[in-house]
Amino acid sequence: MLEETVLIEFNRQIGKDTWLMGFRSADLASLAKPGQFLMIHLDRNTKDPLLRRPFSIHRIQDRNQLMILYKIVGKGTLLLSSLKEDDPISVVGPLGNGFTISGPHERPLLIAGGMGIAPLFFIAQALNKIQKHTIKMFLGFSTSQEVVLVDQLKGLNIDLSLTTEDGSLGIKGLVTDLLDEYLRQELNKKPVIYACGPTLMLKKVAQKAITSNLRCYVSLEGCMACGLGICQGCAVKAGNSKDKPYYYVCQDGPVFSSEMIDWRAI
Amino acid sequence: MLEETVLIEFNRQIGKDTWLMGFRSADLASLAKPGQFLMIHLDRNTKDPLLRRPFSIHRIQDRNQLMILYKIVGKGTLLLSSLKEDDPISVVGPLGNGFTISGPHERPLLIAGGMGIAPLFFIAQALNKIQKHTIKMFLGFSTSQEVVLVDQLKGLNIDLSLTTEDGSLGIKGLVTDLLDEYLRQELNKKPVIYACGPTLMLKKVAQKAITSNLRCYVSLEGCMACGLGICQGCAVKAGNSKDKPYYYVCQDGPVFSSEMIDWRAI
Amino acid sequence: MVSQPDLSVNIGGLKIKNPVITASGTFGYGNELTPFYDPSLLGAIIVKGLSLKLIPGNPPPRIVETPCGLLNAIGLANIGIEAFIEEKLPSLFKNKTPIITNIYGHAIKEYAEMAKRIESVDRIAAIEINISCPNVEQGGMAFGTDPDTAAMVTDQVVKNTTKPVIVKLTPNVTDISTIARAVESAGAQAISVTNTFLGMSVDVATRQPKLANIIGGLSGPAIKPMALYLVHKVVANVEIPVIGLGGIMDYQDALEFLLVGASAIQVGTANFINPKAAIEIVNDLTDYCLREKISNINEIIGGLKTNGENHEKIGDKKNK
Amino acid sequence: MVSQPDLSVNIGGLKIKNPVITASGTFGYGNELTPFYDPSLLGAIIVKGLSLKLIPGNPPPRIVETPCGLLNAIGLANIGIEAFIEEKLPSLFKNKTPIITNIYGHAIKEYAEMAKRIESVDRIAAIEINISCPNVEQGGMAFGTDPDTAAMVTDQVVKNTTKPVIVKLTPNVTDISTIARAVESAGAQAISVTNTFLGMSVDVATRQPKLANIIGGLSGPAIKPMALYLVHKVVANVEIPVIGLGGIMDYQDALEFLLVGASAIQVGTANFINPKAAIEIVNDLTDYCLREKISNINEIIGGLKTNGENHEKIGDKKNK
Ligand SMILES: Cc1cc2nc3c(=O)[nH]c(=O)nc-3n(C[C@H](O)[C@H](O)[C@H](O)COP(=O)(O)OP(=O)(O)OC[C@H]3O[C@@H](n4cnc5c(N)ncnc54)[C@H](O)[C@@H]3O)c2cc1C
Ligand SMILES: Cc1cc2nc3c(=O)[nH]c(=O)nc-3n(C[C@H](O)[C@H](O)[C@H](O)COP(=O)(O)OP(=O)(O)OC[C@H]3O[C@@H](n4cnc5c(N)ncnc54)[C@H](O)[C@@H]3O)c2cc1C
Ligand SMILES: Cc1cc2nc3c(=O)[nH]c(=O)nc-3n(C[C@H](O)[C@H](O)[C@H](O)COP(=O)(O)O)c2cc1C
Ligand SMILES: Cc1cc2nc3c(=O)[nH]c(=O)nc-3n(C[C@H](O)[C@H](O)[C@H](O)COP(=O)(O)O)c2cc1C
Ligand code: FES
Ligand code: FES
Repeated sequence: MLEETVLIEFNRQIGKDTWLMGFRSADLASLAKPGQFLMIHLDRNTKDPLLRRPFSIHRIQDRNQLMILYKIVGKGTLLLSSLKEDDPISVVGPLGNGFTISGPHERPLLIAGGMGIAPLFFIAQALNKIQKHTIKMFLGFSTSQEVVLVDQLKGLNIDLSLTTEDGSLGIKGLVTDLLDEYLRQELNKKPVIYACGPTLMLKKVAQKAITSNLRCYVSLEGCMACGLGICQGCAVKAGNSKDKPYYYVCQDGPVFSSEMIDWRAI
Repeated sequence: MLEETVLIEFNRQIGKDTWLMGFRSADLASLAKPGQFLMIHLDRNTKDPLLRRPFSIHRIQDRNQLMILYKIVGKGTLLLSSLKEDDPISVVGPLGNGFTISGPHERPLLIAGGMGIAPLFFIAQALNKIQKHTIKMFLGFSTSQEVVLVDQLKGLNIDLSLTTEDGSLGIKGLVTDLLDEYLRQELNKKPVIYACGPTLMLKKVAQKAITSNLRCYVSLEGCMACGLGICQGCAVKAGNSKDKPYYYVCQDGPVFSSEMIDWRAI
Repeated sequence: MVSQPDLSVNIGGLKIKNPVITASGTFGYGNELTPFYDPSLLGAIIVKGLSLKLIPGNPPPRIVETPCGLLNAIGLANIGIEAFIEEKLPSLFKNKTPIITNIYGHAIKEYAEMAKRIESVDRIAAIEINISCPNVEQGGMAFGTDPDTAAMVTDQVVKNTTKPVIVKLTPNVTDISTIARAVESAGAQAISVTNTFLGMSVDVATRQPKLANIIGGLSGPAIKPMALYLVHKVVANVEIPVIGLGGIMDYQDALEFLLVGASAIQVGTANFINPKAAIEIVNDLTDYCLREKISNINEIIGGLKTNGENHEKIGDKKNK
Repeated sequence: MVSQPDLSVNIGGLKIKNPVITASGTFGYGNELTPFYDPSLLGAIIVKGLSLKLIPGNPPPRIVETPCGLLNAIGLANIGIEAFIEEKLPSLFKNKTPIITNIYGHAIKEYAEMAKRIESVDRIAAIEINISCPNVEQGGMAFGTDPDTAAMVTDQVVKNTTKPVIVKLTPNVTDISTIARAVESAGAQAISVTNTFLGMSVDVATRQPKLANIIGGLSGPAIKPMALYLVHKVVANVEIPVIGLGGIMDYQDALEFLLVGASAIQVGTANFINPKAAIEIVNDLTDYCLREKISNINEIIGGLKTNGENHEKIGDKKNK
């Protein structure tokens, strides 16, 4: 865990409101595990936006280049998108626990909704190196203009099924529809699920995994002030623990095994 | 008086912490008089800095290009300097009264300290067109690195004396030293003084003008929230008026005849 | 064709065509911003706070910017009520858009006297009482910090006018509900929440306060969460309409105040930053209603969705 | 060679090597930020507010950003005083840098009981009392809003410990001087000003409050001018040292508080934005003193230059 001011190497739009940013830091890259995240401060001469913003580590390249994939949803991300090559940003990380990577004989099933693809790309990279079975992935967006990274994912030797809500590309529907279908037919394959995306999507996936008795890791989001375990802002209701009523997404997560969370509270 | 979002045409450093910015607006240019100012909002996706910042109209060119000359002194001006060609800024203006231009037979004496040159350049342009006598100017900076615009001023056919406080260029000392010297020798020429610069410099100039019985116009600064006469923030103590205890720099000024101000209150 | 939404609201008997009002002290004497738009398009205009006689105001510096805020110590500078009525009022727009005068005094009888004077002026539609100023008869604490004093000021104004009386509360109190209920009982037809928060700022280089007056009032986006909380609290504690203000910069901010129950809103500091702020809020609220298929703005007022349970923490009297 | 400036200050008997302290609730249990720097380089550490028993805290969302501010409703979540002493304290840095516990209760006897427990723990150097929380025995108004209640809490803690007692005031009161004088009389050795300001925020899209708890406490740069004013006011009204906090992001902000008379400062929200904020303030204050040829930081404390006259408006008791 460290704080470093890095210079932006590139920052470009790759889809509707979707941007890819890269910067170099050998230290951060050597520490980073799939599923971990960074807290980024725009370090401009302004206190508005005030807080750092959390972003998953999307990809690591050449052992020292880190990338984040982000969507413009508010003022912080809008400001981020206005930054140019060589602009400095302060990065704190890597933060959080990261994914527990399954053994070489398991059958990983990756489920990503929208920007949920950001951390899943990194885990796909990692799984790709060790996995015997093909990695299956369900990737959903709301519309074709938002679809990104399909070619790169195929390059990772992934068996990819794409959905869009409006049917403008791939299968019409939600990624969770694909999951239902898949489990109806191939539940016996006992896939290990890795999921990231909107909270309600994760809830569906997790509840499905619990009832189907499958191992399932979800990467949650939460409102974060610090990312460091000091503000207790990022609470999420614990599903199983008696003396730990809340988990903190930044410290105990962002990756949780599905049964750890009290999904009714979400 | 209007509000317009203009695109920056250029924004470049021309001296130590000193920048020149240009943008086009036929409407603003057609209304602008020397001595008037603009309230500029950086219109980014931030509320910090919150308020507009006032800048004198420095120059008008081609009937539709306006320039401001500014110094980086805090976060607003720092942010301003980070803007690039084609970035939008919102401009309100032209504001304030502007200088009363002397008749063709008067002898104008322009006195500028530091960024005080910003509005005086515009008045020099205007005087140059109508004046019979040479325009005299005393221009002071603290050090040679800050000196800007000397060539352009000479191009306007101005008899220019330059001072720096550290003597690194021109005469060592303050512009007010030059004024003392000049008035000792040429008081009989009855120059009409136009001055802009740090408040204490203006105080010296104004008091000198008053005791020497010379017409003198000073362009004052003041802390401004609106620039429009609605906040009453930019008060300056009136020197002569009974029922008007304060003038408002944005409305009654920024240019004042020296006897209008209560200089003891400054 | 879609019909225009009805934005009109009723502020204690004063019906205004839309809920956007200018805040006192941030809109001059009413026509300074006419180069930018026609102020009669707004719901109402509240002009600069007026006192019985001209007040010169504080020495400069009177304002300083703070993070997302503006600290001011204008010192209630104004030309006096008589000069306003004689010199400014006649030149203001002539249509029916209400003009509201904001008044303050240093003693209760000054408030009463001003109310009497205003009563005879047809063009003034309502009176907003500023009770955030020091009560010189009682040690200088602001009128608005004590429920009894606040009620007495209100009572004296109400007794001397037939026009709607709006009391503008100060946020610098332990329990704003008590003050709100006191002025309601004293006859106020509406309440404005909030005036500025006390603050100061120091210039580290000179080691001097940045304001000549040392202390000032904080306004702008920085105070919005606090203002919103106070509005929510007052709404839950009185029956009369509440006008919300504090840091409103755009229509989304305005909607936050309407949702917590403000019947109208005032635009203050925003006028300085964007001279068209108030009229843009009117237009954007209209567009919002069209987009969201809201035919009457009253559908939004108080429309905050809470799970009831927590709502109780704020107020006990009213249940929406 | 220039000698290092003396940054040490005395907080009601607690001598600390520099005036930079971490604010409760913004520094975890004390060692979370060790990856970034050695916390024992700070003047003192105030840990997360502790209660007698574990408190789960509020449901999420617990935080929301506002203009230049942070609104939180953590709900005082903590592991309880016993777990802190048993599990967290032993692993904290071992040198002499004071560790201060911030405590709160829902009834006066809970405060007393915690003071007793802490008295037996050598490693804890002082107690900061949070009186901004609701007094369930008295209708839920915060202990800190009434001078008598504030004094009673203080008295009970002081009676049960020999360690210095710091009382942390709430800003949500009409007259903070009264509360400050009350806790001073009750035996407090120092006063911290200020805790957070009440606020709320609404999500216009969902029409719901952004915090599950509806109401939260505002911190960060937005509150700095108000916090500074309150510190200035309290300093003028008590003899005991005042610790200033509220929106301090860098050493210049810290200097503003020292100049108005704070004997030390706390760094809160800034820790979230820049994990090195507190240590950078220590280093930058050192550099500042060297640059300005200040050999002892006490030369700055209370060094605000005013023209006297206006100064009186704030306090009457003390003259610097
Ligand atoms: C561990 C973690 C990893 C993340 N990784 C990525 C990533 O790789 N790529 C990416 O695009 N985004 C990611 N996010 C979400 C990202 O942090 C938010 O989109 C961003 O902070 C929004 O900032 P803003 O200023 O643009 O929006 P704001 O103006 O702050 O908010 C705009 C809208 O977004 C919502 N929002 C803000 N923050 C969050 C949040 N943390 N979670 C959910 N909704 C939020 C707000 O409620 C509001 O509706 C991650 C979040 C977390 C907690
Ligand atoms: C009518 C008028 C015309 C002006 N014309 C020009 C111009 O042509 N070129 C130029 O460079 N500057 C000009 N100024 C000054 C300019 O407005 C300020 O330098 C600018 O607002 C500072 O903004 P900032 O955010 O960078 O500094 P801040 O962070 O706001 O302040 C930095 C420092 O500058 C001081 N300061 C801020 N505003 C003012 C002010 N209005 N007057 C004096 N000191 C101030 C502050 O006290 C502080 O010490 C003019 C000011 C006025 C009132
Ligand atoms: C420069 C200035 C002058 C003000 N003058 C008055 C006044 O005369 N009377 C009054 O009741 N409020 C006055 N106020 C307070 C505003 O009307 C408003 O209550 C406050 O600024 C909060 O709203 P805002 O954040 O939208 O500005 C003034 C505020 C400012 C910034
Ligand atoms: C997330 C968070 C948690 C806090 N928890 C406590 C607490 O447990 N006890 C306490 O006395 N103050 C608590 N505070 C208040 C801070 O200690 C401090 O008084 C306040 O944030 C103002 O300072 P700042 O603006 O520097 O943050 C908390 C503040 C925040 C933001
Ligand atoms: S974000 Fe602060 S504890 Fe998790
Ligand atoms: S700056 Fe607002 S009145 Fe002059």
